[in-house]
Amino acid sequence: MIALVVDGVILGSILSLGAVSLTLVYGIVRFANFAHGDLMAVGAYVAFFLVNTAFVALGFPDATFGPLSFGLPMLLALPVAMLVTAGVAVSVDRLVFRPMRQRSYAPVMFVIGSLAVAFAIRALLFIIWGPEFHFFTQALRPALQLPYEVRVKPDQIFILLACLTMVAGLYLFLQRSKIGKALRATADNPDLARISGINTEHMLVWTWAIGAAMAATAGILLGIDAQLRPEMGWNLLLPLFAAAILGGIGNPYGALIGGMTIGIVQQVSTAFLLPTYKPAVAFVILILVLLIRPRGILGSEQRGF
Amino acid sequence: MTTDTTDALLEIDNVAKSFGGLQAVQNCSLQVRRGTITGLIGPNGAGKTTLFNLISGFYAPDAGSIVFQGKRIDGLPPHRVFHHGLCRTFQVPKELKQMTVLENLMLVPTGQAGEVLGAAWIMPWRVRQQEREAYDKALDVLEFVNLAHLRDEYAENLSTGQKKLLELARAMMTDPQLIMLDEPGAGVNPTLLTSLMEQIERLVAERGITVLLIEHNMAVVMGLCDPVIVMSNGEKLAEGTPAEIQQNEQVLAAYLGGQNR
Amino acid sequence: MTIEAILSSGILNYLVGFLIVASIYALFTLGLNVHFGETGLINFGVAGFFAIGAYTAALVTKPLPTGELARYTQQALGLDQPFLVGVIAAAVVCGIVAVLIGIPTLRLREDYLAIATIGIAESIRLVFNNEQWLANGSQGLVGIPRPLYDLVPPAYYNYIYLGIVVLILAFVAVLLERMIRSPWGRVLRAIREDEVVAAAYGKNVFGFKLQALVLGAMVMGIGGALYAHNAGTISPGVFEPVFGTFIVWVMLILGGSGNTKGVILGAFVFWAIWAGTQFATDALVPPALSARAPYFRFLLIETLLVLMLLFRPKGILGEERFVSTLRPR
Amino acid sequence: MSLLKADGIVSGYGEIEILHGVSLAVGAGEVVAIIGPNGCGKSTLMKTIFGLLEPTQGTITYNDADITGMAPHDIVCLGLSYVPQADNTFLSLTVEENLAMGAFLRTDNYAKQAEIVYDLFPDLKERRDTKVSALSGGQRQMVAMARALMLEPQLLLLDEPTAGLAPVFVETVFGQIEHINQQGIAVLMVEQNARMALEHAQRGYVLASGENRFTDDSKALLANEEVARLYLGGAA
Repeated sequence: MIALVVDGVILGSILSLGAVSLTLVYGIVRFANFAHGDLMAVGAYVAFFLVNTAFVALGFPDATFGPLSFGLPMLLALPVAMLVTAGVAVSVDRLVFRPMRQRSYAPVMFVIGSLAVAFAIRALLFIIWGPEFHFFTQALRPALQLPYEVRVKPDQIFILLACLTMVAGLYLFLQRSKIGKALRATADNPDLARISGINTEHMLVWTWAIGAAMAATAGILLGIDAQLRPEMGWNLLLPLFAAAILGGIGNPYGALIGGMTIGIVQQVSTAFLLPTYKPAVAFVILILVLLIRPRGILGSEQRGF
Repeated sequence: MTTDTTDALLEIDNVAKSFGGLQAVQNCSLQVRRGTITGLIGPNGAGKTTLFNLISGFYAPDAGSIVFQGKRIDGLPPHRVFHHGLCRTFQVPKELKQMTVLENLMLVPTGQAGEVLGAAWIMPWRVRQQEREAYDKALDVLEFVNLAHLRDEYAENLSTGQKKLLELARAMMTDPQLIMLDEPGAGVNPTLLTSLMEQIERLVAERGITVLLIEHNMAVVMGLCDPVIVMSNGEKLAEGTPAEIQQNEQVLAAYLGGQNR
Repeated sequence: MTIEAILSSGILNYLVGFLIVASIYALFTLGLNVHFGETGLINFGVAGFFAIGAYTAALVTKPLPTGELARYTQQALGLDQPFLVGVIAAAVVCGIVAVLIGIPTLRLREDYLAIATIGIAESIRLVFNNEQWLANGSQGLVGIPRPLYDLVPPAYYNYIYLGIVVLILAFVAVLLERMIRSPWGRVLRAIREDEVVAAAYGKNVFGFKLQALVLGAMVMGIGGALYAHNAGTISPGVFEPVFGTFIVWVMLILGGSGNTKGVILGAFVFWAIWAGTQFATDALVPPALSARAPYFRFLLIETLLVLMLLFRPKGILGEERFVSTLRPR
Repeated sequence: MSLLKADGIVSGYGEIEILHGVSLAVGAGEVVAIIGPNGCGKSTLMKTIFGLLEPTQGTITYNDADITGMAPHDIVCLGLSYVPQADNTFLSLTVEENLAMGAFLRTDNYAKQAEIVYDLFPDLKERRDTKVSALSGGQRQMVAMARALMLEPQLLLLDEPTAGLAPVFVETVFGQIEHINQQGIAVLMVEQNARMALEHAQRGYVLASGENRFTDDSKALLANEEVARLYLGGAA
């Protein structure tokens, strides 16, 4: 059981990273972006292409770091993948969502648009890399034996640390940097932001870029922990939304806790259920949250009818 | 300035509502007597629209009670409040954009058999008959507010002033005990304004409907309303006939600022 | 040529098969139109109701496997009931699921229903995939009986089934059209436009949303049942979101969300485009990539939807100006 | 010489024309009040000056430059700041962060200006790390004004700075406006609290039904009986 909780923390940290970025985007663009999971997949596949194809062709040494399953190529691929994914997200905003904003579409149209984008990204991944699973590496690394029969792979410790670093980095960015504060201000009161001289279109670009870069990292870390599949983003959608809603949608710090909770519950559930039921477990948590604490989660007094 | 509580249609007792630390309405007590056109005036931010939202069920009060025709209605959802016989309009027009003007009105009547799922199949005669009644009534109302020529136009294509009239026209489609009008005159041209005032008077005289209205146009308030209730800082400041209100030092102070303490 | 030769010719057979599937998709589109087109509810889980309808119909009309078959096929029940009982059961079960999903989500903002419907669709697929005892797991069910199968020789059977499907489609379309274009549908449309106004004028917004969700889901269930009897075999893989949900959305937007004739037209037009792209990809995609050819088609329709949303959000036909047809003219 | 000059402004929302040709001028370092009954077009005038509404007729000049129809974002750069009537603070941000947002366009270190602003609002200095949502209405109004001062404007536009405030805060706010003016900043305010506003202003404009009704020295306006009557009964 403790071992499952430990696994859950690892999964939870990846979900947290995904959910934090999902909710960050939500807070500014103000619609649920159903393509967020697929941005994670884009990041993972771009890194896969660099590490397993481009760098190999360039003759990079394939050394790994100590007990980790990857080495320098991965560390180089990470920022490139983040940039590429950010570029994808910003381009999508420019091609799809910005025209919708200019025509002041209702929020539902953005949501439908984001679903189309999600499937389009997935189709591209299928076309380029095919439907089969991919692994960053085939090499097996021995797990570390910890007390209470807990076994942890060195990769997983790296994943946990990387997620915590990213989330902490985002926290510092939002709290300390000028752009970060402006992002929070725009999420809080877009009209006043405009009056203060903040160009809100620029803020949207920043939001998509940062959200996508974080999603890309989460996707790569998931790829390191498990494997790459074109539908990995779609499968993550439910846990991501469940985590974001559990934490209070639009609230990045809540999403962190939400992600951890969903991750741990999903892993612990495998003691009783088939592991393939994990998305369904996230769905059940989501429904329970909506039933029990929808108002607390909405965080506003708006009444439903 | 005494109020006879026995014929009070709407009684608001010590109602309070705050939004994240801002006290929008506090210790607000007032009554609307049956058969009156009661005017609600006060400076911006006095809490008039918040009070409307509290009465019509869009907000639940933090404290206090709202009694309508002897029944408590505070905390009820808006559609239940409406069925108690209380109808409201919106300050910023909320037209149903992709529906025609006519259908914006035909939506309103209560007790439409056709609103039951499948009624169009089970009892088409009754639905058709009610549709005819609603249609005739809607045409009458549109005739009155000068929108009849636009009856088949999508509501989103109306001008802002016309949307404001549509807002009033929708309220006129019902037979409530109390109509609450949120700035019915804002943005309506002067000629129409005069006939609008006449129609409100007729609603009271002929159909026995009580009216509570928020208005900034003092000519409308002073010419139409009796009594006039003045709100300031979320509570009732004064109540009286237009003449009394116009001479009330406190009211003058609240509007002009200064010595209102 | 004899009549027999004409009826059994390849092209005509292809056309009949095409019309059957397009008509079934038209039913999904009609259901989604009640949800989104009329009421503004975002249902991203059409595939879920599709699956529930198909499996319910299969389990209600199939007998329990016996003898040798029972060793390879497991199913929780097999009621061996007539076709129409299966169709009705499919609708009822979908309606019940819609109630269960509507209660927690319909009072909240629109995105929550979207997420929850994706959740139900994915969870349903997982359950049918993993629970061997329920409906034979990932292998799915085969031998779903076909109605009036003994009436004509098997080669002509598709004509009979097309007749059945078109009849049901016409029945549902007429039924829905009259309901939508009555005061009931007017309330739905008012909720779609502004639920605050609907509530202020005494409409129980939650109640109407729930009715719309249930009615649309039942229509989807009927579509699922007809699919199962047409295919004769179903497995969880059929109910993937692209085929189960996404295509239906494209049809809805293409034909004209909010217009009954439009969404049926959308289903047929889209299905024709879809068939056309098959020939196109067969011709254009190099054989080495042929395994990935379907994804070129997916990419194409996804682009089509985005273009529709941006440049023609009202679709081919657009909405009828008047909701109510029962009013005097 | 006037800092801001609006000439014959016709403006409104959509097809509703609210202002039918209003003119006003504000000199450097002046405090000017716009008063008038509710619905006379005071706020519309403010929004038109700040570029949130585009006038159909008339011109607005600032420091002799034509700013008619300019975007708010560009107007801010010219030394003109605006405090809207409602929703004028970032509630989920701290006081300090609100000030930082006011200084968003500054490329230099804004700490010095922040100190100057905090000196004007000592109450806020104590609460600089508090979230605005935890502040009272009066304190929020101070945050809103402080935010607008961060770009060192020459002219501050205040839209109903005392609306919805408890009476005890009203005087404080007017006191603050006086302090701000002492720094050499001109203030143009719209107020329904007419008496207090005129007591704190040098000049006043009285609008009625979207037109200039009276323009005078504030003492003269305060003494004018017709102005008082305008509020109750004579606005049609």
